[in-house]
Amino acid sequence: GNEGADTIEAGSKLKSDEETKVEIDPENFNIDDVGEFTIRVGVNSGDGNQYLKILDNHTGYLKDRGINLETTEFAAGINTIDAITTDQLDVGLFADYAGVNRIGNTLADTQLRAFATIRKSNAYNLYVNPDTIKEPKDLEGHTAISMAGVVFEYDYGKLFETYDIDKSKVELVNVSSTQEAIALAATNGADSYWVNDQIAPKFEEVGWKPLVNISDVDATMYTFLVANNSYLEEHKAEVAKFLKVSDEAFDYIDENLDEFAGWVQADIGLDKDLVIRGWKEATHNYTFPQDAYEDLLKVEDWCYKNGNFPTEYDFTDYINTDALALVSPDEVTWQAK
Amino acid sequence: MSNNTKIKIEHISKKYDVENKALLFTKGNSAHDNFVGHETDFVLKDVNLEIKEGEFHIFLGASGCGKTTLLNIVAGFLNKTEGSVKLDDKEISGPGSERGVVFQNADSAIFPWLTVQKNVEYGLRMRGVKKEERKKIALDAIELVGLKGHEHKYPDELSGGMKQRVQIARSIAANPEVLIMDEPFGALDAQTRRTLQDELINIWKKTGKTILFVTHDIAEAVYLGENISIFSVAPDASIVDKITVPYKYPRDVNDQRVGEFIKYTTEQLENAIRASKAKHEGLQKAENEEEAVENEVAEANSVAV
Amino acid sequence: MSNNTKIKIEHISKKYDVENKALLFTKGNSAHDNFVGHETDFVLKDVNLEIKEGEFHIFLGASGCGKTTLLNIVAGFLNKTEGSVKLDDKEISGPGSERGVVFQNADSAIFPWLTVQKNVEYGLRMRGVKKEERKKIALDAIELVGLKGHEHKYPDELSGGMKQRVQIARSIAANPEVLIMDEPFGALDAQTRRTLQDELINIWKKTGKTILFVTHDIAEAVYLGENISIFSVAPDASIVDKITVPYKYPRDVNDQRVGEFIKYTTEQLENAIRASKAKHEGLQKAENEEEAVENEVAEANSVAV
Amino acid sequence: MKNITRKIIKSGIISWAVLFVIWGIVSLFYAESFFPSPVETFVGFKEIVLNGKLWEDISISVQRVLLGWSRALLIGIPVGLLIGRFRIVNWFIEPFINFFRFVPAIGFLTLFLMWFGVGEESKLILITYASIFPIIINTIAGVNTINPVKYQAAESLGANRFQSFITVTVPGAVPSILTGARLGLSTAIISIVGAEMLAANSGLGYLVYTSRLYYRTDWIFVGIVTLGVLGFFADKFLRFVAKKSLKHYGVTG
Amino acid sequence: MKNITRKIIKSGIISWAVLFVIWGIVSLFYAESFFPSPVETFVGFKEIVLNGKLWEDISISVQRVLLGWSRALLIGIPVGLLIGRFRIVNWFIEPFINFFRFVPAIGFLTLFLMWFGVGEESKLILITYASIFPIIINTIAGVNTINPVKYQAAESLGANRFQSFITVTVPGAVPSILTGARLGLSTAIISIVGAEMLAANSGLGYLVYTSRLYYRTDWIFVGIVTLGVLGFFADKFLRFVAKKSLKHYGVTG
Ligand SMILES: Nc1ncnc2c1ncn2[C@@H]1O[C@H](COP(=O)(O)OP(=O)(O)OP(=O)(O)O)[C@@H](O)[C@H]1O
Ligand SMILES: Nc1ncnc2c1ncn2[C@@H]1O[C@H](COP(=O)(O)OP(=O)(O)OP(=O)(O)O)[C@@H](O)[C@H]1O
Ligand SMILES: [Mg+2]
Ligand SMILES: [Mg+2]
Repeated sequence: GNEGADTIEAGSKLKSDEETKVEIDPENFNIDDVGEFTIRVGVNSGDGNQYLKILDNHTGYLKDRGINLETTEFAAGINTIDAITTDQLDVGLFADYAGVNRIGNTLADTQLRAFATIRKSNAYNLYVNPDTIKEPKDLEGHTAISMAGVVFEYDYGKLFETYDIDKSKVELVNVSSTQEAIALAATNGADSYWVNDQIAPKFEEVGWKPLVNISDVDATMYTFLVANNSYLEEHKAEVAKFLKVSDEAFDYIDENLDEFAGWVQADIGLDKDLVIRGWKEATHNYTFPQDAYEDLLKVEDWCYKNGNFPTEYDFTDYINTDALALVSPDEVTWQAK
Repeated sequence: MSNNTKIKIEHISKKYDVENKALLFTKGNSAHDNFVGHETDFVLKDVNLEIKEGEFHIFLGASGCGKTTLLNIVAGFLNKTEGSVKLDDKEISGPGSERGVVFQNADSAIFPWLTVQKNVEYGLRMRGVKKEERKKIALDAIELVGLKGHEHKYPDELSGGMKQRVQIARSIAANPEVLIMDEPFGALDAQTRRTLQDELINIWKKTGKTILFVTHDIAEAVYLGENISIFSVAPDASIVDKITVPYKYPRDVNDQRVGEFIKYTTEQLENAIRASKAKHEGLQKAENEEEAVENEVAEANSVAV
Repeated sequence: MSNNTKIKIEHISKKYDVENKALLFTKGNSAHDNFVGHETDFVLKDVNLEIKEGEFHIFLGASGCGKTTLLNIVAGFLNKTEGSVKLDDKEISGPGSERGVVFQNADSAIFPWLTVQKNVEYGLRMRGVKKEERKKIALDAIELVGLKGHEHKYPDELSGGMKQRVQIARSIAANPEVLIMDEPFGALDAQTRRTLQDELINIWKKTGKTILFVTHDIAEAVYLGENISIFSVAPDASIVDKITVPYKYPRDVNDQRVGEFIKYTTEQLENAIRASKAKHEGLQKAENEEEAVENEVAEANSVAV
Repeated sequence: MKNITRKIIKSGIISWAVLFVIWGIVSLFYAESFFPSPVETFVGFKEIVLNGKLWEDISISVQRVLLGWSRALLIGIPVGLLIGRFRIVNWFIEPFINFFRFVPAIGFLTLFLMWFGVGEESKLILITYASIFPIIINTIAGVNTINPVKYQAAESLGANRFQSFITVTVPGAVPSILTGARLGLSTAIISIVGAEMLAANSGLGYLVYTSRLYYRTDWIFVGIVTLGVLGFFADKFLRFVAKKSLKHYGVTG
Repeated sequence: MKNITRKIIKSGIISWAVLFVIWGIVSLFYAESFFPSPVETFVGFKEIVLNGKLWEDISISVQRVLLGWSRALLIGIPVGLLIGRFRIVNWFIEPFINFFRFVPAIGFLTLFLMWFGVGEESKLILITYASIFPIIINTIAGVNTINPVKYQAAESLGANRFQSFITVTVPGAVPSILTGARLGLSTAIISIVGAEMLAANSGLGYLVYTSRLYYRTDWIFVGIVTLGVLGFFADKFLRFVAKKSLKHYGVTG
């Protein structure tokens, strides 16, 4: 107890007086030296970050380790980023496509930095109505479900490129949740949708079949943690500790997946089987490898050429992996091109 | 005036269901402050009357005695509690176009969204009369009430007296057998009132309709009516006296004899009120009531010309 | 009645800005159908009058001649077009608590959300009088108008006559120097009216207020007033005659002499109307107007007791 | 002089000028993506005016609003008239109205999409749903203000129940129906954002709702201003037409 | 006998019974996730009642609605009174009202989030924004119905402008203010879904809006029904209280 109090004092001193700030590096960094702190995280309804909170609620996993996790839930991921830029949140999550666009559209005043990737996923397949779509080219003259501002736009773009589909002949409808896409599939209101493995059975139930995987169209999706640069600079130690403890928490979930899925179902209503499927579909640890970095550059390039934003930029300037390097130096393997 | 009975009222009684007497005040019904009865009392009790075809019949009585109530029963707007009302030997069970009604407040009775002519045509239109014929009849009625030239105006462009004329023309055009009028001139200024009284007499003469006319203005009653039914006061009001006015039309209220007849009618009304008050409160108190009765008569006469 | 001049009206003229005369009709102003002027005419023209302190002064005139208009100028509700109105030698420029006003329609004038007592206390409350004192004065005023026992009732529990009493009590309690009353009894039934007239005389005697009272009822004018100002008709109406009623209070309208005085006043009013009509339409037409004048007088007198 | 000042104040120009100045000043302190200035908004406006997008959005939204609102009128007015006139209809239908008027249209978003598809239908139904309540409620109120004497007059002139419904209830309720129509139109315009969250690819609601997904706060402003302006003038127009053509029904504007 | 039948019809029970039956029959033809039956909805209802989630949602939403609505009353009533009473205020503020009442609250969703944060504030502001218009508009209408004679009376009894505002304008507008408050409450309830689309973790709007993200159509139904029931009774309660306590102000319920 006593020790804890001292560290809090030290911590606040660090904050208020930057001159006395000691440079920390992986050698002298120990997460146990980081005092108790609060971190405000924006989560998307039903997403992994939300799981962290659920775990914390049930086991006190983060709380016991001195992290006071505050989460705010957003139905639309985009609002998370708004909340970070207005300093209402510390940390959020974005998919490569969303992050690239966000930064590309607000270049002048953005402070946003990607500081870790949480997930690399190939678990998306283009599900189609097999009666109408036998091959990708058949999409011409049919209806494809997408979501506005979301990575599916990119996935479709890549799909159209790969299979030489005339996009003006495809009717895109935007839905705001997968539930709506399921309904459209069930009522033959549309012919295709990018479905992740977690929810795939629901589409198979109504007779849809997977046709193309996102890796087939070179659109493997990476999800990043994001924060303001100033936050990352000033709270490097806290962020590092958060990453480390989260990693451990993910391992804990892996080991107790069944029990954990039960908690999720009880708390938010998501079916236990879906939780387990969803969990198993993706990797769960913080890294920043070269392929993630290159993915960002690739997406940026594509988006610029697609006219999503007015000026080209280098995403390299929007990455800050210092905190991650403190706790997992081996995982930070990217190098600026 | 023929000898056929047009309207036959037998043993009519009427009781209102009133939850809260205060309601009557809030409706601006201050003239009825002196209603002495309780909510559960009969307003009208055992009213009997016969009206001949073509007769100009007046209901005269103090304010709140139940004239409007009886009229509404005859018109078919109100259900009677007891008794029977027959028109040409047929029991009345609701409103009908053979009984035209002229309401006191023309503003609420005529249709502001129709021109004068359309208002007057209304009854004919409801009966499916052809457009050309409708127009002819309506224009006649409009001329009859002196509104020629105003056919295409809307009610909001008319004065109070003109609106009341529209209402009368509308009733006339529908060609009812009986015309029921509830203080139709009560809201008009004296000058307009006098003109309309004369016009009404002319219309009656020309059309030969049976007219049932309510007023609490004694001079008006004597000026217009062939026969006057005098009401006692509520509760348990009924027609206690019937006077036949012996003068030919047009009458002159400034004429000595007519003046005296008005006096006579006033006395009859006084008697009626006094007697019914006495009945309500026991005979021994009748004397003390003298003054109150005079007041009521004064009031009944308060809009006299 | 002292000899100090309380109100001095000099060369008052008034012209309304009217965009559309039809508006007046739609406001139910049917009594003013016979306004002969154009929108741009003066309603009142060069009105002069002095009222002494403690005087009971009556404005008498045909409907639509501008009595209410003049009253509203004195009360400060309307701007005059020309001339001056002084109270105690000070020009009037707006409403003021030294001039209490009793409106014709009590329903719209009293505050339905306040009890009788709170209504009566209103003026005192506005002036910041302490609660205890307020209550005392209000209860006195309530007793004065005969509403004792009804202090805690709300207006919707009162009859029309009682509401008008509340209004009078409210004015009295505020202790104005002048009491301005615009046909305060016009909407009441005859019986209530008569009672309130007597009460008003009593109140006036007790409080010694200067009273300015508008009516178009000749008998009421003679019954109540010390002096009667007679109006000609609009446009360009003014006070053309002033009559002093020579009888002591309480007066008896049934008294032979009072009856004759009413007749005399009627004639004066007739003359005034006839003369102004003649002026409006040229002298040669005056004869033909005779009948019309009578009508106007009849109307002026139409709510006579 | 004084009169001109008055006219200017009355016209609202001053209010707008003041608003613009305040807007401009506030925006000085913030980034464009947070709070775009009038100039930045105008630049964004020019962009979508020039590429034709705004016109497309306006025309499609106006169509949707008008269609959805017309349907609400077509259903709401007769229902309101019947409820107002016939007690049995009132007893049966009123509970639903007093229930569903508290259930927001966007609550039905997913449901309507599922039930009525991704086409126009679900959007129109959403707009109709949202705007029908003020129409029904005001129509009922209008029927209730009709003086019973009018019915008595109609009936004693020979009108039957049906005729008196057509010739008294309907015209008598016109002023309140108009109030309901105006409120309904404003609700219809308001609900366009909700409706265009539903599988839309264009429209003002779509513009407002999705601009944030593309980080174009300036377009959100353009959308908001356009909606406000459209509504403002639509309402003025409706009042003007009604005042001219329905004057005798007691519509005072 | 006839009287009892009447009472039953009037109570609306029959209407509800009929609705339930229709609901049940329709749901037979569809999957639960598409159109849950009354029974399935009830099962979903039981689930979140038992784990306490529904109570939490209700209590948090009721709090938000009441707070947002109270603020709308606190701002809207004085503004409406001033607009109604003073022409200069009217000329200045009315244009804004007639503009912004066509701008939907959900159009401001993102903006409010950015400007007022992810906490309660932005949600309350959204609810206040949505519900303030009927309050202001009805208050203005109420002031306009006050008979000018009342002001004349007040002034000739010695009241100054301020006093006559407090003692005539305010009480005189009460019936219309109440109408505005009722409509405002219904708008506040309606806007809870929009407000809880904004970074909420619980609440009925959250339930309705996010249940689809968890594929729980039955909970959408539960949310809708709960909102309707809450609104229905809140309105009834408001009318009842007002009728009892504001009778003399002319409130007839
Ligand atoms: N709808 C009603 N409910 C209850 N009581 C009523 C109703 N209408 C009238 N009354 C009462 O019945 C009595 C007779 O009323 P009615 O209107 O028939 O009188 P009236 O003779 O027409 O009076 P007036 O000359 O003032 O028109 C009155 O005492 C009145 O208070
Ligand atoms: N607000 C107004 N605008 C225009 N003209 C008006 C207005 N008020 C009254 N008038 C006109 O001025 C004339 C005088 O009206 P005023 O009300 O003063 O008459 P009055 O003598 O009080 O009549 P009454 O005895 O009927 O009350 C009338 O002809 C009327 O039409
Ligand atoms: Mg009557
Ligand atoms: Mg007057």
